[in-house]
Amino acid sequence: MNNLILTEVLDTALDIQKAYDFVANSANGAVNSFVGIVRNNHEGKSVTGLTYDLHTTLAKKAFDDICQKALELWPETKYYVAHYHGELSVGGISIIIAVSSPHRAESFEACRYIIEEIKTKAPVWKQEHYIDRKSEWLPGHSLNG
Amino acid sequence: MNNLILTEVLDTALDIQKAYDFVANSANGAVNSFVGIVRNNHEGKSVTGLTYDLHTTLAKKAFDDICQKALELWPETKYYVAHYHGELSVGGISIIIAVSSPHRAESFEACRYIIEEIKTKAPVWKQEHYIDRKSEWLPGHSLNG
Amino acid sequence: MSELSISLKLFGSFRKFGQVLNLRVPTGSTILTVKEKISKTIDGQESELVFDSVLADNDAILPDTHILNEDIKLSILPPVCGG
Amino acid sequence: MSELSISLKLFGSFRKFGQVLNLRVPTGSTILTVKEKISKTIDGQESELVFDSVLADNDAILPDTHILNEDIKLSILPPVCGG
Repeated sequence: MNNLILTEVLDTALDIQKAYDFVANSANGAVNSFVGIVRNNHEGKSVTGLTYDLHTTLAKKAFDDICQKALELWPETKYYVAHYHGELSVGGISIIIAVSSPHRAESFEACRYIIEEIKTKAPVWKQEHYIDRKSEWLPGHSLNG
Repeated sequence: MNNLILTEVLDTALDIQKAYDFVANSANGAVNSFVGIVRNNHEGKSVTGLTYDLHTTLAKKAFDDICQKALELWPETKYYVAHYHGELSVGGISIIIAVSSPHRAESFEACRYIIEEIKTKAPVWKQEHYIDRKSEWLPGHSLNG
Repeated sequence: MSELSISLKLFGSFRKFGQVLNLRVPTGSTILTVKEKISKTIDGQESELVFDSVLADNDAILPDTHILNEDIKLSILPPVCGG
Repeated sequence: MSELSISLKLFGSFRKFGQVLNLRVPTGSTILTVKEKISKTIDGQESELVFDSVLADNDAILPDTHILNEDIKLSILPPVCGG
């Protein structure tokens, strides 16, 4: 959307170095990044993997809008967001967020803001697969209002 | 010091992927990382680079102690800290901190804790080099008491 | 009474009903009416989830009061849990 | 009065005085006395900085009240600014 924000929905492995390389900037002394990983357990159940379902167009639009809003809240920041689309085994990377800023405080604050906003506003759904071969779509936050 | 903490003082380029790979763990769903970069300006002056001076033994000991304390504050977390020793040009990476945790809140909190503690407690000094070829050691936090 | 066609793309836990649901509703129906129609079409299963979901075209979420006057492609977006 | 030797490694802004400073102080001197000796040795330059600094052996910071009874290698650690 501009050279301060890059968001992607990918069905190939997410790349931490790419995230860093996009946001790194000689005027910005700090990069904070968040990586989400498929855990081997959830609420006491043994998890073997997750399927990530996204409305690709609206999810990318949501990521862009969230980053744009963050850029207004924390000027001189730069953003990379990538979300995985498809199936992942335990240990797979579902999301990478990286934020650079002149000083460290904003990088932490803006990165936290992005993940919290994505969790409640982006059209993404998770189906958990369990060791007993059962699966379940996880409950979430309604986009109503 | 144990398999939950890896700290290093390096005079070779710091590696983000290495930081991630050390802390990634199938029980931990979140990794937060912080990267410090040499900025091209500081307090209105054009900066060309920085020299990082460390008391290698005591700095590594300080990093270990800080991570150990964080591990007590946020159980089930895992830590990587690398600090550069020597000269860096603008854009160079001076520090990488990565923290993994079961859930995202602790990863942000513990990573922020580590960088704040390092800034005030680890024997590390910075000499800034300016475009007019002058240099200056930056003021800091006394380790007194 | 004239009708319009809706091609409704399904996501998340609605995927158990297929990829797409084809519906017909009276011209001038609101999104809320479409949700009632969806609920009937899937036999009242997941009825609560239908009303906790939103409908969207490819640009934006459409409010429950939005009126439909022509054939349209929509998506039903259940409560989200990304990241 | 017997004396002991201190080999003092310099860091940060003390590096302008060299890598190491060799000092002699009376046996039984405290760290505070060593700081006074350092301050004199560098002609009162950076005197405030000397007292804002700490002295450490290779294991830990030594408090100002710590007493030295034998030759020792120390480091002077000025205020820090890592990261």
